[in-house]
Amino acid sequence: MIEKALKGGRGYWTWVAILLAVIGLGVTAYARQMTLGLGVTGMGRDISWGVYIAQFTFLVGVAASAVMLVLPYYLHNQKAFSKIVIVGEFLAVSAALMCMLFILADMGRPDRVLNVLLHPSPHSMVFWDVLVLNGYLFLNLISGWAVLGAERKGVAPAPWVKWLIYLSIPWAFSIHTVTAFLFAGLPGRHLWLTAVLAPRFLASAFAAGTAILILLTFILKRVAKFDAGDEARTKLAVLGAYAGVANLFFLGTEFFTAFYSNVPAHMHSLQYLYFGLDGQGPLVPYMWFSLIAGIISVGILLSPPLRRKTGMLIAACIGLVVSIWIDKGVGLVIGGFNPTPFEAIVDYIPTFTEISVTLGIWAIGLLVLTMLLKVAITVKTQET
Amino acid sequence: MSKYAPKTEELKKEFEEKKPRLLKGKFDGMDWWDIPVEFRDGNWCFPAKPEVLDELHFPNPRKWAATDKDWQLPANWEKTIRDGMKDRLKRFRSFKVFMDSCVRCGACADKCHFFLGTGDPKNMPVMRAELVRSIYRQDVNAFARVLTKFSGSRKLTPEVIKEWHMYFHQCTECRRCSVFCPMGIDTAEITMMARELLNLIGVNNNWILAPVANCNRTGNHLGIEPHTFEQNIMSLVDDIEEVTGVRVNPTFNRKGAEILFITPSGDVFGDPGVYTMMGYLLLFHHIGLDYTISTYASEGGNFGTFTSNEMMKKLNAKMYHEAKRLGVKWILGGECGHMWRVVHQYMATMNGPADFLQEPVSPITGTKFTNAKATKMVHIAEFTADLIKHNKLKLDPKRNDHLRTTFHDSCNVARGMGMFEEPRYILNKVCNVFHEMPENTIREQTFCCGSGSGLNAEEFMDIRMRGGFPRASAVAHVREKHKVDSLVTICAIDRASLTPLMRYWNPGVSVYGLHELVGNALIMDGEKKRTEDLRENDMAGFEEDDDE
Amino acid sequence: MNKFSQILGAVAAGLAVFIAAWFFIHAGHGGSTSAHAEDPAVAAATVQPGGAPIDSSKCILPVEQMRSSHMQVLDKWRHDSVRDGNRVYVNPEGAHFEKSLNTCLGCHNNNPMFCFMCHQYADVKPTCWDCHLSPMEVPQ
Amino acid sequence: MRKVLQPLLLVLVLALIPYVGVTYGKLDYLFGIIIPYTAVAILVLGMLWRLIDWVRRPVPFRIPTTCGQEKSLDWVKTNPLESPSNPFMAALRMLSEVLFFRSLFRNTKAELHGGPKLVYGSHKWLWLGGLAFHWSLLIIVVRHARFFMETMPMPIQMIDSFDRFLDVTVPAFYLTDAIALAAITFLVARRLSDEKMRLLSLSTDYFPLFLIGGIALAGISMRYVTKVNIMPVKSLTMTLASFGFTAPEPIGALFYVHLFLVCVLLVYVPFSKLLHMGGIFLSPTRNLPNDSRAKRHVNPWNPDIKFRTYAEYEDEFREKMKKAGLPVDKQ
Amino acid sequence: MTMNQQRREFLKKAGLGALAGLGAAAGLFPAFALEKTDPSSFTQKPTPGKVRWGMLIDTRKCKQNCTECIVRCHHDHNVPDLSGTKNEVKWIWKSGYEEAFPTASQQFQTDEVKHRKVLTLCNHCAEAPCTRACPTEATFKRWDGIVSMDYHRCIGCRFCMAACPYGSRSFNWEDPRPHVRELTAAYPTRMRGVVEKCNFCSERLVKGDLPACVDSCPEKALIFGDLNDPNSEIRRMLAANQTMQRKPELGTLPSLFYII
Repeated sequence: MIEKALKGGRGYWTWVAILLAVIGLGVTAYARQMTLGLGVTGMGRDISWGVYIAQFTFLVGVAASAVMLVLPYYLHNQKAFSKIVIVGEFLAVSAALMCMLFILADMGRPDRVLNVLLHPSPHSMVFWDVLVLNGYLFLNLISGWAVLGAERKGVAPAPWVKWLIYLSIPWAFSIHTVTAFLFAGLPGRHLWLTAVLAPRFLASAFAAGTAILILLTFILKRVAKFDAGDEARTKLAVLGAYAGVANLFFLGTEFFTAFYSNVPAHMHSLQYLYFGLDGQGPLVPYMWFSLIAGIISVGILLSPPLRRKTGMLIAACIGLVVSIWIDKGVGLVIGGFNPTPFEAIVDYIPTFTEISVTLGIWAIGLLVLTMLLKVAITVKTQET
Repeated sequence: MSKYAPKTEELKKEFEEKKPRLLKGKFDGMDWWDIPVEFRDGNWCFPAKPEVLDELHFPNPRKWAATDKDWQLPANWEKTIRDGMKDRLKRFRSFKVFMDSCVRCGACADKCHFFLGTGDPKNMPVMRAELVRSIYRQDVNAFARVLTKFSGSRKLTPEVIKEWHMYFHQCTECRRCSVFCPMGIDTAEITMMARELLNLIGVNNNWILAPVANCNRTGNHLGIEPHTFEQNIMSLVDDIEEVTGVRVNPTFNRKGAEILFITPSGDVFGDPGVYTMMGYLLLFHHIGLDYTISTYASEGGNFGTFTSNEMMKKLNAKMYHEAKRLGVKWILGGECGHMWRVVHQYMATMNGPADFLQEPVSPITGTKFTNAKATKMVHIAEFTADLIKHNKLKLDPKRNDHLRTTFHDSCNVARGMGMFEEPRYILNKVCNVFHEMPENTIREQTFCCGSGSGLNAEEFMDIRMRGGFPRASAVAHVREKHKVDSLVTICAIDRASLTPLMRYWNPGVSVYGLHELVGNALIMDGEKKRTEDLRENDMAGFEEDDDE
Repeated sequence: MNKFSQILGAVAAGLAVFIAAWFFIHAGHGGSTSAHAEDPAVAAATVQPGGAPIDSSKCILPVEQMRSSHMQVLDKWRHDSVRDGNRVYVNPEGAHFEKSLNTCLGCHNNNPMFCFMCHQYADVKPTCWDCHLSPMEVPQ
Repeated sequence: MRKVLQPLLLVLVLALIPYVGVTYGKLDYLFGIIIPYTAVAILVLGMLWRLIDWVRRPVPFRIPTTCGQEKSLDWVKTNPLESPSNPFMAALRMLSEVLFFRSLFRNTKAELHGGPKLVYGSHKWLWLGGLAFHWSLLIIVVRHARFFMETMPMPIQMIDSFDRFLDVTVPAFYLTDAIALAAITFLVARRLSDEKMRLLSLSTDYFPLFLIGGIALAGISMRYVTKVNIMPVKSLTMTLASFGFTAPEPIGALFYVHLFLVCVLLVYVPFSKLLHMGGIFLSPTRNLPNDSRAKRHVNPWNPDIKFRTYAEYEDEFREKMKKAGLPVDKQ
Repeated sequence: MTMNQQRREFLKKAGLGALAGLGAAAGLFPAFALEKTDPSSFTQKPTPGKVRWGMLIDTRKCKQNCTECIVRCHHDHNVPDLSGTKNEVKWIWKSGYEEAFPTASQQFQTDEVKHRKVLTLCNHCAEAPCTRACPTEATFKRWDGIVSMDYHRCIGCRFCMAACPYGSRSFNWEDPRPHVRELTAAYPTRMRGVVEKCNFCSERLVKGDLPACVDSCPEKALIFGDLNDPNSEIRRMLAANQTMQRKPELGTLPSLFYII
């Protein structure tokens, strides 16, 4: 069916060409990183993870959000989602792929990537993350592809597909839980060392993921004349709103625990992020923007008259995505490293190379998503 | 239904029982050459009558049947086959390369409509070619002669000839397998060679050779003599007048006409082809075309193609010969499948150069048909599409609202010529309801009607209905999904063969020629109020009492 | 013959010419002896029977075995010593050695090209020297 | 099963020949020098002969399989790759076949469902497996240039370094080795797993797969398991590359198994289905432009056929034609 | 304990005494007859858990401006000099008291202590978070308590760096070789893209030598020994002095002890 992604109009090919150009930039930058080492990034001895891991964390959430469609559709027979379940599954595929590419980009020795499987270490969360991410990617790809193939042929999907889909539901929760455990199990990094990290990750994932799905439906309606329907969007908006509320609630509990207990180590990272520590707080404006944008967006999504307005809905979704992207994609990682084990505050500014690689990976993910959705929509709108 | 075909329900049951398998029967542990060849009612065509062979000066005229034990092959038949094969390997690089380069990857296996319909393993295109290759290997490769089973080679025996006869007459040369072959191997080419070889020893098919003889003598397959030919068309002219109130004026054998129009004789005599003919006549009248019809070159089809290269050339030669005699500028060809394969791929090479003609130019729009520069023959669909594009036709597509159409690409026009868009363009302009069949069954992947290449015989009905099953299944799909009831084609054999096929598998679906729909939609000058289509069926929304 | 046949004919002819050219170039260059034998450095490095380039006490394993399997020996040594703390190698004759690249380099150090000559000739690119200092780099 | 076991056994026997010959017969010179030269000579002369033999045979007609819209009216969108209207596009079509297996990319799988109903699923596994097989073999062959040259040219070095990018084994792990083995396994398995494939496959279809598999296994085993000294190997290959006849120094028997199987493969090519590597270029359904109505193609042996002329026709039907009012040439 | 006694202790612990001498010599003197080694004098494989190497740092003795141990360690291990950059690699270095012991009581501490520079290096924790985080066992707990690095296996994911609460790990952000001041043949450099850290001089221990830092300290401020041996010098010192560990509340059980 992939041949359907090789046929398209001028707009489609222009978009693909743009993505390919960005991918080219990314590949060039990555080649530079490969030759010179990760030193070409802004990461260093103290902030040893940066944009790559941040994007990875954010995208795991996007991947997991497919479950917000799969679960209601397959377990609760929510017919409103019939047209976009596949969009969710393919979004999960491309997000999971990007996750793995970001991990690969972050590795000092990508040539040894197979060591994770050749020397499996169950005590390491990375090992589990590789398993669940790969598993999730293939679960979604295979089940989505099989359902689509059956639809194209006009026959019922094979019985085994159903079981893969059921399996993908707990699996979606597992990917983000394991990703949270990557961080939450590390001693001495107090921002991460919290039991609420996994629930918070899930809440933010379901908020940002559904927002992205809503935005995708608008894009598809516009560029592909494929409308998932207002009912689907409304249902997603409600799901996203409550997830957003939960996310804000978890953030609040973090603040309470840290500041009411008054344990310095627990407060430091939050102080650094939201108020500045020792006079240093480069992220303060961003974090506040994130917080306020998050609150407003969730407010809009919660209000039926507001979310019914297309413009408002789009604005709220963008706001929610940006808010969570800053919170998870910027604050979480950098905040976790600051202050350092030696109580120092270290700045981290991603370099051009690093940003190019990041854009390149995003472009790969978007290209894969574009092609998958092109296939899906061609099949879904096929005349016969 | 024909006594030569099982009842539809029986055949359906056969499919239900074997699904999801495609193969019929158990073959585990078997080699293909051990599977016996079995002739029974419905799976073989009657051999050519001795008088037909005599007329054509073809060898070994005799009375025989495929079910006979002894086929009365001529003395020395093995040598005839071997020499014939060597000769053709020398003359056709295609044959040689196709014999040498198959890797048996199996991509073609489930592409053949006869395989899909019969489940007979030897109907997999690769197997069909192996029937010849196994003999070819004996001749070219010393190792193969010794290691027969290892290399898949075998001795030439009467059994092999029977097998060839069976399976090279269960191939309609439709080239669908060739589309998928990574080596570009074209089974049609191999079938052509095999049929030539079989004809050398008098193993043949009356349904092919009788039309060949007729065509040679009278100019058309049915053996219609000139006066009858003219009368038939004139009776269509009467019918047109009855339906439209307009009297069209075709001319015959007229010297000095601008254009010579040639269409398969099926359009002149066969139902539903005649309605397509009426469509042409209306169209030509509508635009005031200066054209003539020949009673001598009165056949577009060319069953020589299914006989031998030489016979193809011989029958085809009449077209240029007549065009030259009449002094026309160029030739316009009607809707036909294999006629167009011959015209497109062979005519200029065989009987050209046609320097006595001019590069075709539409007298109505002035469009130069540069793609027909050498052959000087234009396809009616190209011609009409050009007219519509230039707004030269007054069309009312609503007049076809009583039809819900789908379009069947004819194999030869699709895969032997590459015409896909023009007929669709016309169809979309002359009717309002058009739905494509599933994508793997149209355009270059179109399925044959199951009766092409001279296999349209009544006594062959069993295989025809099976071979047509993939096409029928695709029609059934759009029938269910879009209530399609009209199957439009641009091939005379399709019109003749899809009709019983639809009756068998999809009752209620009728077969139409493209230009019949054009004829329905044309708003003619001076026409009477149209309430019926060319078949005298009521049109939707044009009832008598429907005053405006 | 059509144009394509002509092109293919040309290709076939080209192939024949190429083969002939290859033959003449190489025949002129190497004659009937192998090319590398004329390069003294290469010759010295490779193949004199029994010819470890230095004269020393006995190697851990017979020279043939070392030539074909030294990388396996080193890889195993590395694994044993780094991961298992097993640093003692006992060869089939019962002699004991420390599992260390330095054990090898200890003997094979009078020709700093010892490793490189063969590896270069055979175009084999080990990653040893990404970390370990090669005899050519050892500070004197 | 005989169809599968026979070729397997044959490959095993073939592998045993050099092993015994070198181990017990000391036939190094035969297997190292004489047989390789003979094999290459047979390959080169055989392929040349086949090519010339093919090219000599005329292509009487233009018979491209048209898989897309031909060039016709100006405003009709054409598909220049699937229905090329000029030699350049035909060449591109051929390239897309050779490099990307375009026709196989189209592959579908027919499925019979209840109704009865035929449906066609996307089926690209053969395309993928074939592509993996052929490309990795090509890269493996190209990589072997290091044995036949003093220094590897830059492009080959790059291919080589990409191929051993993954740091898995000592000596370096080659991706293409793994892909080739996996692809061979797949290609054998698909012939065995599908009943249609079982029936249409011949021993000669399994033999080259097993042979190439044997070559790969011998090569991989030499590299990673049963080691041979690479220096005399290189010295032998350099001797061969320079048309020398110096006797090889002792090399492990496994190397001769590898080399001999390669020689068998080379010899086998011109006389077997492996000819498809040349045949594909000459396939008239793929290498010709679809322009036969625009340009006349000449058949060198165009026969002179006597057809029934109009005059003969009119002679037979003149009276009837006159009666029907049809014009006649002779009264 | 005399130097010789100490040395003998090592030979025994490492179980490699005879080899140590010969192996070391083999590296230096090629003509040395290796095959004459007496095989009976050493076992082949150490017993896991029998030994736990540890170190006691007497910060009182450590001179503020002395960097002997750092220089020696970094030289012997080909540690690149990238100091002052974000790409810095360090095995052993000095930090401020408050930074090294942020969770220790800082109230009413004397200025001298507050400004004292404390030697910091890998703690070789008994419950090392880094080895738990490593997905390939590239960093792992050795039989003798040393948290070791396998540079051939490290994939450079830097999980160990995030896991280490002591900032003891360095990553090779760039090719270290150009930055090594003076190459030492006895120890390899690292390749770009792997993590490295103090290895307690396991390459010296095996030859019966003390770690380079201990060996080089002019003030004998560093005590090295087997924490599992109640009679070892370090254990006797631990018993006799009030000592501290860094961030003991994290439960990592460092093998490094400090006398403040």
